[in-house]
Amino acid sequence: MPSKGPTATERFINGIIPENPLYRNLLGLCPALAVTNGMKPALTMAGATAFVLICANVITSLLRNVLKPHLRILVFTLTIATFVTIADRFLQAFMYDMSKILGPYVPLIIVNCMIISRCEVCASKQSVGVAFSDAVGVSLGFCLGLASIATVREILGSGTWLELRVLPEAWPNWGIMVLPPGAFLTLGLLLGGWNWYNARREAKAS
Amino acid sequence: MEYIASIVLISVGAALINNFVLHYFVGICPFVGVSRRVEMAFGMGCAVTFVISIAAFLSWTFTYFVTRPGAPVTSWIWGMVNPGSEAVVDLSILNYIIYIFVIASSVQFVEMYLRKFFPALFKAFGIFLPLITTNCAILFGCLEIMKHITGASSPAEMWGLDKALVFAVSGGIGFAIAITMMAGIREELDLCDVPKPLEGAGITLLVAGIMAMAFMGFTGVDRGLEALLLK
Amino acid sequence: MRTTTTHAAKLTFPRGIHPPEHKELAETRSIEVIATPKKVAVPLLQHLGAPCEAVVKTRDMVEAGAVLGSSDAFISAPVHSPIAGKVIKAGVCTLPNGRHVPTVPVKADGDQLEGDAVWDAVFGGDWPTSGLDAHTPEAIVQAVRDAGIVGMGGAAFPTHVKLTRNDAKPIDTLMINGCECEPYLTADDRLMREASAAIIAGAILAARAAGAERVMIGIEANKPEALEAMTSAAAGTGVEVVKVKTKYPQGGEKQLIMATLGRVVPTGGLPLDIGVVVSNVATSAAIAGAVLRGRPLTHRVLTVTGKGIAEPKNLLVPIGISYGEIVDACGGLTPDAVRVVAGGPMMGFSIGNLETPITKGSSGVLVLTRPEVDRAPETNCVRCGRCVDACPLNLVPTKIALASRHGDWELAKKYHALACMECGCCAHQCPASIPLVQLIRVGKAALSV
Amino acid sequence: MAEQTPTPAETPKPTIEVAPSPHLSNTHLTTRRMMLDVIIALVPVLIMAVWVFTWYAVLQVGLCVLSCMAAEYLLACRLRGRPSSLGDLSAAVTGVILGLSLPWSAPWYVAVIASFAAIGLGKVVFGGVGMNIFNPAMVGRAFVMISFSVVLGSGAYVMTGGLEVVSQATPLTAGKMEAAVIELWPLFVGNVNGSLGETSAIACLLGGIFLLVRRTASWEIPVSLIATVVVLAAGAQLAGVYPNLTVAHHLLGGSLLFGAFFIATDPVSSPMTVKGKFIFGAGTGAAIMVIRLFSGYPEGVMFAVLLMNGLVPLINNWTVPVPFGGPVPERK
Amino acid sequence: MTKDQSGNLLGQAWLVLCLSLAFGAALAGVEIGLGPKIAENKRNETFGQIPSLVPGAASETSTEAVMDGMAVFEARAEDGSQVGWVVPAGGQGFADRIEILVGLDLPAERITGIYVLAQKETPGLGDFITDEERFRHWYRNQSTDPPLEVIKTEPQPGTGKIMALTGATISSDAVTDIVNRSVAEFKVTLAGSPAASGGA
Ligand SMILES: Cc1cc2nc3c(=O)[nH]c(=O)nc-3n(C[C@H](O)[C@H](O)[C@H](O)COP(=O)(O)O)c2cc1C
Ligand SMILES: Cc1cc2nc3c(=O)[nH]c(=O)nc-3n(C[C@H](O)[C@H](O)[C@H](O)COP(=O)(O)O)c2cc1C
Ligand SMILES: Cc1cc2nc3c(=O)[nH]c(=O)nc-3n(C[C@H](O)[C@H](O)[C@H](O)COP(=O)(O)O)c2cc1C
Ligand SMILES: Cc1cc2nc3c(=O)[nH]c(=O)nc-3n(C[C@H](O)[C@H](O)[C@H](O)CO)c2cc1C
Ligand code: SF4
Ligand code: SF4
Ligand code: SF4
Ligand code: SF4
Ligand code: FES
Repeated sequence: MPSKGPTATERFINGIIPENPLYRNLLGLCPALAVTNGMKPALTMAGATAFVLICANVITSLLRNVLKPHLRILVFTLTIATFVTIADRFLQAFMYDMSKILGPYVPLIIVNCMIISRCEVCASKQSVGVAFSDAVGVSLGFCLGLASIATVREILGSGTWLELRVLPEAWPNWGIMVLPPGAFLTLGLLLGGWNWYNARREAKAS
Repeated sequence: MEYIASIVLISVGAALINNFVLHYFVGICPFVGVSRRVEMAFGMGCAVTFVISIAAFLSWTFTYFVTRPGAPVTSWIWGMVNPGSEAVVDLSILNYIIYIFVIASSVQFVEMYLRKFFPALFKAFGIFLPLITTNCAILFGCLEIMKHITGASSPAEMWGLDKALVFAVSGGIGFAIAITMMAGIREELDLCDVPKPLEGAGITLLVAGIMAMAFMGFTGVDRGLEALLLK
Repeated sequence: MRTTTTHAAKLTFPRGIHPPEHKELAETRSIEVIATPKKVAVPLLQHLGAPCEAVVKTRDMVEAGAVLGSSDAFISAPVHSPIAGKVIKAGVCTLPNGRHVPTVPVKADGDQLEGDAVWDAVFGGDWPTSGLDAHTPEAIVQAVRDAGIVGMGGAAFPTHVKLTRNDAKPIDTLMINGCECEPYLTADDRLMREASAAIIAGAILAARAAGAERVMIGIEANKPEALEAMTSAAAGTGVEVVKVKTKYPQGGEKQLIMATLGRVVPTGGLPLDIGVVVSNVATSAAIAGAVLRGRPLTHRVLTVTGKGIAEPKNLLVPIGISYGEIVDACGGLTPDAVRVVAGGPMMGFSIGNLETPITKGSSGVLVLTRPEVDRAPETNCVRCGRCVDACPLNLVPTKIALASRHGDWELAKKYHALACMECGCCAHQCPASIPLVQLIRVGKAALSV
Repeated sequence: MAEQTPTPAETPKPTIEVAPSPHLSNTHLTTRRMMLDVIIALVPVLIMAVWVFTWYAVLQVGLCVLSCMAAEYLLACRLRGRPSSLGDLSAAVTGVILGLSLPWSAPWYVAVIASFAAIGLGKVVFGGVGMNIFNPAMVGRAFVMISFSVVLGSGAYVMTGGLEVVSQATPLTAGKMEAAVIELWPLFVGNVNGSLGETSAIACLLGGIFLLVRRTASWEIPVSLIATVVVLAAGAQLAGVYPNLTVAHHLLGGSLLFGAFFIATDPVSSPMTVKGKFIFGAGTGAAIMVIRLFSGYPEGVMFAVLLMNGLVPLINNWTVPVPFGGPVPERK
Repeated sequence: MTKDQSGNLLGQAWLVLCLSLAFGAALAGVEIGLGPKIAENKRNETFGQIPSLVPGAASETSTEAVMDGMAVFEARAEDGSQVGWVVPAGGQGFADRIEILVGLDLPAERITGIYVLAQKETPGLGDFITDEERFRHWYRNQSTDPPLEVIKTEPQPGTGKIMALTGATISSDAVTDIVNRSVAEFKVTLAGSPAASGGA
């Protein structure tokens, strides 16, 4: 059954930078703010989200021809909630400390509209292969987004990156960066930088 | 007095100190998306408060009576099926699925109810209701309540329905305060000369950052009030 | 029916400003009569309301005082020739407020009154202040209409309309406006000193026409001579002379009514709605001339002043004479003159073409020099609220201006842009030199289409 | 739109310009003049700061002013390409107030980061002078206060050795933590510990009154703010919260007066209408007392001002004055 | 989308049902597979600390007990003999609730150590309460009577004084408060239940 729309490769590439879920589409802002005070929680979160997104996209794509529209959302939600529960339990079993740090933000993946929107936009219309590569691309994009914020926050806030010391011991940690205001400020400024860069590139291109 | 103090602690904490948006980062999407006009933002704030209360009621009921380890209803059914079994039944793995359906159906229900009986109210904030289904502030409220039921260190610390509702309503009010403030500021910003790349979400997040700094001033107010009330 | 809010009359009004007055330039100069010009160009629309149609043809010979144009519309006023002469080819002029208006030019021809003779005809001689009951209200209104009298305080609204009785809205007070609150201007001041009896007579007649029991004359405290002259002229006539505090814009009708009667004119409403008619002192004198002497409104007093004029003066001029001729009669512009303003510095319009003719509503010619008009370059509003503290109408000028600048008409409306009377207090005070009035005008224009 | 005028041939012909009314303006009122007023009003405060904290005060304030001006130049002029706004002195005022709100002991990088946060986050992102929602100096101070709480917390003020006054705790901290009764006279004069600008009540009063007389600051804000604090402090005294802190201590200790006269009055980030100013002042006063009495922080002026700044647009919204004569009637 | 397939309502209902069953089965599998591991993690969170809180105790042999409504842990040596107590306690800190474990010797006369289970104090400031070197060591070997006191200068160890963290007196006070309160409460409980104090 040929599916219309972008090919698997296009979907994959698009998801990473051109249609970056965080910077371009402003989806999944909550986790981007909540779990980015360090690289480790950010990467764990990105992994959990990727797991749920990939599973949900694949299942949705498999079921795309047998579901009526009004049942679709119901089934999406059920699917996502199930996989989130599974991810949550895995974290609790194998990364107990990290699961305590991430706290409610893992279950909150259920309402992360990035996932619903990928299911709606891509998986419910295209074949499993495309849906899969879309999910991987978008997950990478999301991961990049989280990592960029976490990099700034962890380096300025703790002088470390992935808990490895990168700034000299004398560096005065910017406590604000690991606290809530730092999350907003970092994302706001990075978003401004992203827009500025894109506007400049477009201006140059034309 | 101790009771009042605990209620004050929960409500001040949820509304101001650990504000849903500015401290816990939940409900960021409506906070960024529906904060262009004050009336809209206020409507959204009211709608969230309303739905979160209903969802809190339902999710507390389910969690307390059905899914927590040793929940009365489940134990009773288990007892009927397996007389004499000593096992503690724990259905908490179903919590997330239950919550999300509780939220979806309470939004539907609220929508129907309002449309039928309070058309004026429906007109005022009915349009926000569908947006709320996927709002993480509501789910977050349910999850926090769950934490205080299944995660309580002793039965005495477990939240009753009263505390769950106070938490939910205060959290909703805190959300409403934050989003209305933000909308006021954004209306003003429309008349300012914000750098182009920061327009929209960028400046909204920066303002949220400054608001979060300001709200940090409330840190410990719950503790101070508790001390005063217990004195 | 609107209810009237009444407060204690405090002889002043809230907010407003105290700009430097600079009345000293011209207030000591008694009114002079300008030499009859070789030519006048009488605009066919000098008032608010329907324009006149010319009733004379090119090459017609006209007497001084002859009707040049008229209209059947109720809200309109005929125009007359101030001089004897020959009608020449019709022209068009641009009035200071920007309107393009056809004119009837008249070239002087034949005998003209000159100098004191003009003064005697217009303001001189005796003016009875009693026994005026002989004139019926209808006759007064008719005479005022025939004489083409319009408000001479600025708005140029046809006066007979204001004086016509309306049973639904009875008038109890006639307020004669002698405030002349605009800096620099002194014409009303001089008129009150030199033609007080005519003003009183006109006021009594106007009150009779409108059915007002009470006649008040409001004069700012900075004109002691005028106050004294008017007080003695009013003695025994029942006309009350009220000394109001000096503050701009005390002469605004809402502010004057608030100061003297403590009543509030509703926004968008008229003094009429609360039983008051307001008329300028010059209007009042013209009414007396029309009713008692049958004189049409062909001349008016205006102030020629400012640091940019060689010899500041108060002049009695024929309507239709050009600004340029008036300037020349006062010794011309000084080399550092940069701006010629028709009217006062706060609300007057600057003009670029000195050929423009004087109209019935022209109260002054003000020539300003660079240091007087200079202001710091415009910067961002610092929300200091000085404009709010200055606005006599309790508006938030900066918001309206900002809304206009961004084309946000909803916001302009929310901040009551249409209530603004463009008095200029806000812009005068603004430390950031924001052209508030100009911006607010844009908003008002957008809101009133 | 200049035009030649038909003047007699012998006089030189002036060029006539056309401009909208009003043609007069109050030339004594300029933005720069307002900012200069603030700096003049701060002179007594600066003198007291130098008297109490010697050259530490000079260094701290000087560094803040220089950094603020540099930030304004780099961010507003270079990065955004706006015409230079250094001349209006608003960045200098931000720098002085920021410097005076820091402890004498704050390391140099604190002053520099605070200044860049103040001008960058507090001002330039909103569009520069006049556009900011929050008080820039307080944004900068909050930024470093939260970042470097160890060097700015109550511990930062107390140092042994060096200056004499600074071996005591700041008055409010002492009143909360220790049993000692705090004398009032030093609070009034200023030889106590605290942030550079806040120690002397008399200096703040002098400068504040100058600002009110000049009408550069509106009286409504300090009056309602101080009145609210007095009422709430009296209530707290009756209720017995912190028995060592009386109404007078709340008034003279901490940065209340400095904040009421110089910070809450920042025209840009406070409401414009009279009613709005009263609400703003009362709200700030109430927030200060809540934070002082109940929160973990000894002082609440900075947080209170930022909180109320965030509410200013809503306050302006609710207090749109009714025009003289009532609202404009709807057209039929 | 193919109409004929999705038009059948009954088919749809079956589909949803089957899907739910499949998901249910998956969840059940996860629960059975991971449940014990998670339970162990949770137990370890507290029991894992017991050896460091009470000298000579082992985590495997220690047990949970409820005394007079108070949940405590009986710290036991490898051989199962009781060597002390671990009392969980909590209270409001600077930012949020602080949960700690207090280790006591058998007669509850000495504090043998404390551990912070959960806290949200400011990183780099209040969160040093979790740090043994900087803060927690002050509690070791302190007498339970009189109550501990926080001071700002460096005290002699074991003299009933706790040195406040620089810039975080409030957090330090809060922890000390929680310790004092829970110890006092526990001593009352212990005194009221002679059976339990028999131990072993
Ligand atoms: C349609 C219309 C009707 C008016 N009717 C009256 C009136 O009945 N009585 C009156 O005193 N003025 C009347 N005026 C004039 C106003 O009172 C007032 O003079 C004018 O709007 C401007 O006022 P100003 O001279 O203060 O600028 C009318 C104006 C307009 C446009
Ligand atoms: C700001 C402002 C100031 C005014 N000042 C005067 C004044 O000083 N003297 C005056 O006669 N009219 C003044 N007017 C016009 C009056 O409002 C009113 O229209 C006039 O007195 C009516 O008289 P008239 O119809 O005879 O012109 C002013 C109007 C405004 C808007
Ligand atoms: C951003 C910020 C975070 C703070 N966090 C804590 C904290 O977690 N624990 C604490 O006790 N004090 C904290 N404080 C400091 C308190 O406000 C208070 O100044 C301090 O506890 C007093 O202790 P000291 O006397 O040791 O300086 C913080 C201050 C700031 C500015
Ligand atoms: C009375 C007054 C008080 C001021 N207070 C402050 C202040 O507290 N903080 C500040 O950054 N600027 C202050 N300024 C300067 C200026 O308003 C400020 O930099 C603007 O917010 C910049 O847009 C003040 C100015 C005046 C006139
Ligand atoms: S999950 Fe919902 S709330 Fe979060 S980013 Fe997506 S749409 Fe927004
Ligand atoms: S100057 Fe203007 S405002 Fe003043 S008196 Fe004359 S018309 Fe009225
Ligand atoms: S011009 Fe308008 S806004 Fe300005 S002061 Fe006058 S009435 Fe108020
Ligand atoms: S006076 Fe000027 S700077 Fe002040 S608020 Fe009004 S417009 Fe803004
Ligand atoms: S509201 Fe939290 S992710 Fe949308």
